[in-house]
Amino acid sequence: MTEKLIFEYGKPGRAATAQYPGASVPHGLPAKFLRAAPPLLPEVSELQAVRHFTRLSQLNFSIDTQFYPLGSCTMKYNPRACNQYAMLPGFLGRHPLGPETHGQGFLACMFELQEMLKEVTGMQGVSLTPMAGAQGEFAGVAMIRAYHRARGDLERTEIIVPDAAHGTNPATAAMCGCTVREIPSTPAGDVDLDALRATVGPRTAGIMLTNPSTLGVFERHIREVERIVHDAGGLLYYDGANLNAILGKVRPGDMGFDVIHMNLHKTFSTPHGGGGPGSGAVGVSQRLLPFMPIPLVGKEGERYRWLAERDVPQSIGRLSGFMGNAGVLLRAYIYMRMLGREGMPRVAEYATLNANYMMKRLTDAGFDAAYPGRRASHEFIITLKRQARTLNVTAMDFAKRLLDHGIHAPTTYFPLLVPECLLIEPTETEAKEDLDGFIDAMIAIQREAETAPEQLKSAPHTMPVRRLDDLRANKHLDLTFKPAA
Amino acid sequence: MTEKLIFEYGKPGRAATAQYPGASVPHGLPAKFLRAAPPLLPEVSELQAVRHFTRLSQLNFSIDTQFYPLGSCTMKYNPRACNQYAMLPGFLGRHPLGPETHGQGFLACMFELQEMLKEVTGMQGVSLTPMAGAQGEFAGVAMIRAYHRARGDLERTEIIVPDAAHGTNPATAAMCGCTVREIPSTPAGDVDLDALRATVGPRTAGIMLTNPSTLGVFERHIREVERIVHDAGGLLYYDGANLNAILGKVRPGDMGFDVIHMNLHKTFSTPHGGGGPGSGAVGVSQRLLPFMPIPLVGKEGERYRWLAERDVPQSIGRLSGFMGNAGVLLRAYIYMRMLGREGMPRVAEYATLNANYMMKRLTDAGFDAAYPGRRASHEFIITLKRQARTLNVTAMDFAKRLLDHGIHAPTTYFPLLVPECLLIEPTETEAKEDLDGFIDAMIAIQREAETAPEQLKSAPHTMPVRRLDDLRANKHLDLTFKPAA
Amino acid sequence: MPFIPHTETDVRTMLDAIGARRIEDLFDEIPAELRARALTGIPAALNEMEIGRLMSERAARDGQALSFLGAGAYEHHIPAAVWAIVTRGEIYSAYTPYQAEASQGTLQMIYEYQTMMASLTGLEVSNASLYDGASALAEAALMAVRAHRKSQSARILVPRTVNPTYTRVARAIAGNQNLKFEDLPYCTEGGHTIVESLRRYEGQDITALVIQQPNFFGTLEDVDELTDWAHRNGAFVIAVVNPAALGILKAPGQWGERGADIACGEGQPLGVPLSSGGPYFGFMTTRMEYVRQMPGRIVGRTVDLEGKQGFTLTLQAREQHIRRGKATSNICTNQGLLMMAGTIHLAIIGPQGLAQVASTCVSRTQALVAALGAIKGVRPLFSRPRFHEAVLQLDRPAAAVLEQLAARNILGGLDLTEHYPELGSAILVCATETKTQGDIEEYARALGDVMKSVRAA
Amino acid sequence: MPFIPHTETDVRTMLDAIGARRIEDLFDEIPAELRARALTGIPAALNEMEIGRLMSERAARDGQALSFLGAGAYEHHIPAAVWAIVTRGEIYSAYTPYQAEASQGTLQMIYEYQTMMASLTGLEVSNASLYDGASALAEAALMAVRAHRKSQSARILVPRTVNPTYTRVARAIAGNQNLKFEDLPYCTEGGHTIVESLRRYEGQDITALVIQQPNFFGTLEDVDELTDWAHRNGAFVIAVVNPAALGILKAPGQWGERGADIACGEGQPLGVPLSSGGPYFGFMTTRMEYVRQMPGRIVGRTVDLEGKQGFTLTLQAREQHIRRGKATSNICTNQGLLMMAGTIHLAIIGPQGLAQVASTCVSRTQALVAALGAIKGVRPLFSRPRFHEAVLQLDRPAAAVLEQLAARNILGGLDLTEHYPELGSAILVCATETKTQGDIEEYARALGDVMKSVRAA
Ligand SMILES: Cc1ncc(COP(=O)(O)O)c(C=O)c1O
Ligand SMILES: Cc1ncc(COP(=O)(O)O)c(C=O)c1O
Repeated sequence: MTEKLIFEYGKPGRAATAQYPGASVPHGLPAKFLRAAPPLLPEVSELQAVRHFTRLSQLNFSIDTQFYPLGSCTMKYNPRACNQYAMLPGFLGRHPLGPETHGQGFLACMFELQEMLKEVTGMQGVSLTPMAGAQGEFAGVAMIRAYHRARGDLERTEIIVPDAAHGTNPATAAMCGCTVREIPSTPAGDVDLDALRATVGPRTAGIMLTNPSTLGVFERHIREVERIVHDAGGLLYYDGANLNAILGKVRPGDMGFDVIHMNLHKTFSTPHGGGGPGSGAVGVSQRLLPFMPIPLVGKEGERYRWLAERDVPQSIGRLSGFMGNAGVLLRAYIYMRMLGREGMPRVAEYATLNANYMMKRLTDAGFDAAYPGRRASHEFIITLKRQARTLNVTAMDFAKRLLDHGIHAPTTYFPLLVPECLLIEPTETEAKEDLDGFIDAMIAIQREAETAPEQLKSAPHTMPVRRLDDLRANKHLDLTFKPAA
Repeated sequence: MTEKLIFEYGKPGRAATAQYPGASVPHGLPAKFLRAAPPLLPEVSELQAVRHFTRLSQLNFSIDTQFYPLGSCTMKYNPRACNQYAMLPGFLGRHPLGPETHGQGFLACMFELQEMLKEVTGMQGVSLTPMAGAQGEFAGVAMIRAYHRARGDLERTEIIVPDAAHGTNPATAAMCGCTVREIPSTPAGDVDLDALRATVGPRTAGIMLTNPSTLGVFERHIREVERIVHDAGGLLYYDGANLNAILGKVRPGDMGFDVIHMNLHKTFSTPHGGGGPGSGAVGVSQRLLPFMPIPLVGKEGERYRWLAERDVPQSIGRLSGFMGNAGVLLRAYIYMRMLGREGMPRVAEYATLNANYMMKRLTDAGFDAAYPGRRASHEFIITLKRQARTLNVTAMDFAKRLLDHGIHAPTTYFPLLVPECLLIEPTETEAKEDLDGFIDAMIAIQREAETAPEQLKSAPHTMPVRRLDDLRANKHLDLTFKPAA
Repeated sequence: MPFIPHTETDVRTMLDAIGARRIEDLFDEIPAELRARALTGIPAALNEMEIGRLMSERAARDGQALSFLGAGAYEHHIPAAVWAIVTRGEIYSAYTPYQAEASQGTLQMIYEYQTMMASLTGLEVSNASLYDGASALAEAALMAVRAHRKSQSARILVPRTVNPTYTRVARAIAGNQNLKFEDLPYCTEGGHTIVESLRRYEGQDITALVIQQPNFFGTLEDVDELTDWAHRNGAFVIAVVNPAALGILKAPGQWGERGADIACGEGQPLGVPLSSGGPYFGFMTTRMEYVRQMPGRIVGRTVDLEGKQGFTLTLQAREQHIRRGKATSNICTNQGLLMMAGTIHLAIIGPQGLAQVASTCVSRTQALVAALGAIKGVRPLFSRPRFHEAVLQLDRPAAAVLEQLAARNILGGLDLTEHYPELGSAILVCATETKTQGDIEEYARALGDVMKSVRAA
Repeated sequence: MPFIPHTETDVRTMLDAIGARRIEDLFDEIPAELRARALTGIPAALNEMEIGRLMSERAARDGQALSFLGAGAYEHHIPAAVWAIVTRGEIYSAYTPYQAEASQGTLQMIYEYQTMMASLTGLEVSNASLYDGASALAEAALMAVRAHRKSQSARILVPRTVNPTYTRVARAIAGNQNLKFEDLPYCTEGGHTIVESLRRYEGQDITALVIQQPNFFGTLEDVDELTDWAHRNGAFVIAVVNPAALGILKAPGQWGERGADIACGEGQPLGVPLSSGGPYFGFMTTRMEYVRQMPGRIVGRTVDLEGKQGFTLTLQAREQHIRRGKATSNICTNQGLLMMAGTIHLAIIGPQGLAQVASTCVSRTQALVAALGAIKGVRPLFSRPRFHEAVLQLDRPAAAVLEQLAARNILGGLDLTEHYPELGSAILVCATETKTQGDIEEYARALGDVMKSVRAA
């Protein structure tokens, strides 16, 4: 089960000519503007292309084919309806600069999506334009900076980030020209309040928090955190990657956050597409309203219209060529309408039920929870530190061996502060049988680790390739195909 | 790589409720009309259903994933455009009994399809209603009978069928209440003219011929056959399953046939869908025009309209609830428009080139062609009689072993008159490399047959299941799942 | 060259291997005088972009009207997942699963389908589809003649409440084997078939009685009484049923004391779009004792040589490729893709969902009849309980009324004048779960207007 | 419960295992006073049928106008196979390929993509996509600042012929790290950037010069001269290119004597529908020597422990999940699905096809300019050769003209007044291969009418 490179199917002169626009027309452009040699693109028939990419697709694990409990990624079922209706010809064909008269249907969806996201987060305004979580974070931190700047508070350039934070948090702070101040977590998984108190000050722009955190637990002292940061003059940023855990149960706005991004590709189930696209819509409290990234969608009477530079003069500006990932937003809109008000809290409830069930069953089976005294949120961490020490098998070995059981591995080695960790997020759309299947697989692998550890260390055994040499990939960079001359 | 039955994923009370039409409404129907117990349908989540059927699909070979040289079946590339445009909401949503005013776009396609099929076959009229080749055959023989009957020639109830004919030919004749008279082929693969002369007579309704025949050769004496049958008062039926071989090269109408069916799912590349649907549109000569199955599409000025009972009073009638497999016809229409007049003969040319190339290379490699002195049409036969005798391996063993090479087996054991045969049809959409891959596989298998025949006899080895026990399937009928009580 | 992968070098190499000079030489066995001229009647090729635009324009031209048409093809919601899956290449572009080991996906789906259809109809075995509902009735009649060894007459009684197109198709197909389809009248009061009308056939050799439930008028037949009459009088019962209705209606296998012998019908309501009439799929189920008389493909569960479960085509000795002139039918290519769409549809909608769809159809139709029946000049016919269709008598010409409705983009129903002239000006209307209260009101409003503007005949 | 598979028994069993009484108990660590009330602002759930109808109505309402809009998003034909494949579950519903062995499909596609983009732009390495063209320019500027170790200024020269939205986005993103984007004027005669305008920067520390080809006006820049100027003056060259245009236009890697250092742009013209502006994908390529400064994911070819070829994410030390605050960018989720659509698009269309698309765009636009330029009051601006866009000056207010065209369902172009007030009333028009001669004539006819009916300002 390997597949040649598409270039290896090619032959000079072979082509899918049904795709050609018509008779070749001379364009008459001067030679100095033209390319000297044709690019290295495949020269294949349409059937060869279809066959190649269809076969390639079969080499992937995916939600549609496997249980995929990748912590922090919320790999839940992507309803097919969201795709079908977002891909109606009327939506696909609409030019982004088309007049509002020719976009009322689309704009209505976007306006209502803004409203729904406000309601579900408890924020006062929403901008849909950020194209992924990290860009949402960027928008958020940029707004925090703009806010302080607008008040003449130019010193506030420090962003506080807990050690459990996702890498995008510190990276974003840096991208916004801020300094990162990292604070530790307590052994129970909460923010270390003393450290926080010691860190805040007149340079504090704000804090970025994920709640529940990436440790899979709810930050119990969130009120206290809020008070400390706000009292110090900083603002609170909410990383919404884990919103699935608390949807309809508790709202970031009610917790006192000033700005949040949502990963619509997680909580609102738009597909991950093997890496993207996503959408990192941001929500803000009253004081950040003037700074929201544009465009926004407004409503005047019965007409929807874009709000842009003129309407939001203090905006941090535009983050994309047009309005963000419109097609992703349509999918999220459809999903939210299908959940409805009653469906939102259900998401959190069953995601949490699944996570707590798995955590309990796994710890009963002898695995170590990283935060054993705590409730799991929608995810939880198993640490294999003990197995690494006693059996010399790593979290990576467990992960690779799970693939042989037809299960995608959980997130490994994140968060960084828990050694040999597996961050497990089942999501609410998986059935108890699938959770049980995972638990059985873990038990079987544990037994194997004790009796035949080489099976783990050389896993996977049933994938299209055996374990890959990452070091070599890094050292001998082979990033493009070079045809034999 | 096996997959449970969908029922085994079910649990009472589990359901994909987003698909429910709404709050349950009491229907108030009297109990005597109602079912006592709910049917045995899966009770699964939408994700479980998607995952199950997606995984099942991966267990199949298909054109989109493998070379599929299944003789007589014309497994060529099914252009994705045909599917995409035939599935536009406007086409999918149209009710078959909708008024003509609300179907001019659809009817225009159907009318033009009739016209194109007339041109490409040289016939005088075309009816699109038969839903597969066999139903086209039925329509054809029924028209032949109606023709004789209309002339008061009531004795003509015999249908002559060469021994090479596809099973649907004699089966159709029987279905039309006719008697089948089988005639032999000559060793060179032509119709035995003497036998034909001896068979025709006042009871002859007609002859059913495939040309090129299922032996993979063109019937060289077609003019003579035509004369003999017509002189005897019979009509000529053309089984169009092999039309791909001669598209734009020679037309059945010009050969003197009175009626033909086309397999649009072969020649015009509509997908086979794991068994169907197809379309067996029929074309007729002048004398059969009054008998065509209805409805037809007519054009008056700029408007298209249905022609039905009133317009075609002598019609053999209706063969389907509405107008046949409309969606298949749309796909064939799109394909034909993309080929255009210049593309039609190209189909025959490259299909024939591929077949002759494979036949030559295989015979060079030591395989026996069933008709070695002849040109291959778009397909050809290899007989493994010798291997069966000397090595005790069968055509079926070769077929099963080809699967392990990632190639779908050719048609086996058809036509019936050639022992241990493989009927190989590469089609025009396969590249030389794929043909070479097949040839290499055959050579490898031959070598294996000589050195390690048990590898063949126990093949396949790499499929989701090993060789299946067909006898047991026949003896211990297990045709439905019965849940454990 | 669209869809042809050959380079000039390929062609050269291949011709050299064959020993031919030109591709043309490969056609040298065809008599020269027969060779075709250029196909001038066929337009020049369009590229994909051009055909895409043409088709989009044509599809858009036909619009999407608000439709209350039924009469054998029904607008139902189809889960998006259904067609996303069946159009996957591995399903869409596979052939009939002759090579079982390389077709387990298709085969297992058929086995699952057979299980669902058998249970839905209350019978034991199902085939893997026939062409459509109408031709399935023809096949069922032929099968009854084969299976019913005691009957010699080949007389099939068909109530006039059976879809009249089905009867026409059955005649066109099975008439060639001298089957005789004889009409049975219906009760003009109830819109159903009454057992009394059968009395005159008692003592005669009748091969089978056809019962459609719900019948063409949408009303419910007394299936128990009719079935028992048939069995008492030595006739088979062929049930023609709407599989969506079987979410709530009694399964044919439970009709009367012994149940129907053969059930068949149109699978379209299960996940298949209307698409101008096809492709749909016919289904057929029966008792195990008649399985060898059943037409069409059948899949069985078996084991491989390691004892592992697998699926394969079975009982092929019934089929044309083995039995040729003696096969149970000439069918070869069937409607596999649609049958698989139906399977996925049923799997997703589930038993409760199907029941909900069916009940919603009933109540929507009740609402429709109430709304339209309140209009002056509109009279609902037939007193019996209905499924999701109803006959309305109009005091103006149906054709003119429907035409004016269509001009307002409402497809008001089917004109029954051709098939049932005795009903006067009458139309058959249908409301499935896709029709909202708002739709029904819109129709009622439009019909109210139109009834005023069309002149009485 | 849509999308939730739990039965009541499941819930009971699971709670028992956990030792909780109710699901609610699992939220007991959340301070009670924070708990949310019912989300009354969110409408009640719609089922799939209802949302399907709503969306169909909304999509239909926006119609399908005849569009001559470009300005960064271009209507091209997309082979049907592209989206049939990328919406397959195995591609569509997979995550970033962290588990390489279970993600070879995605990884190999990225490797193929990297190869195609590197060759198309004439550079050595490509990443696996960025968000879009505009943000890709911001990332390219940040990368130039990191990679260009000799320059300290973080000054980036941006001609006004660069898409003004791109410049705005670059400022909004990279401005936070104190990058300075400085405008360069354009030649009002030719519509391009002239080397003379750069003279005043000679001797200064300039980090990079941005060159867009074709530029925002659709005209072609003297890329060789500009590139050589930049390199002579110690500045990097960032090329912003339309990948479809690269079917015929000189690859950035071949610009001038040494070629551009970084190429980036909007991938949308390669197989991505317009869809109101996204999701699209940004691309970026560069020389091998700068690969460690490149943002975004990169895939490398390696071997498995049996020596078999395989693909994996590589150079991850550049990325946020490893390097955190010191990463090359904060990007994590990218635009993978669109990048794969682009890959399949390029594979199907091939080198000749892409060249044909590009040439057809050029000649269609020539025809469009000729047809519109012949209308009284319409004056094509700029004398330089064009790709597929052109600026037209009107003697009436552009907004009113465009509005009246829209009322006739023609989207006539982009009003340039906001971004280029100095051009007076001017619009940017575009014709790709999707526009036929008939379309152009239809536009010309409509514009002719509209120019008569709109009053001069
Ligand atoms: C906790 C957390 N924050 C932020 C992000 C970044 O979101 P995105 O990948 O959409 O940029 C992720 C995504 O993996 C995450 O898990
Ligand atoms: C020669 C020949 N005739 C007739 C048929 C019957 O066509 P269909 O399967 O469409 O009914 C076939 C199909 O396999 C065939 O190969």
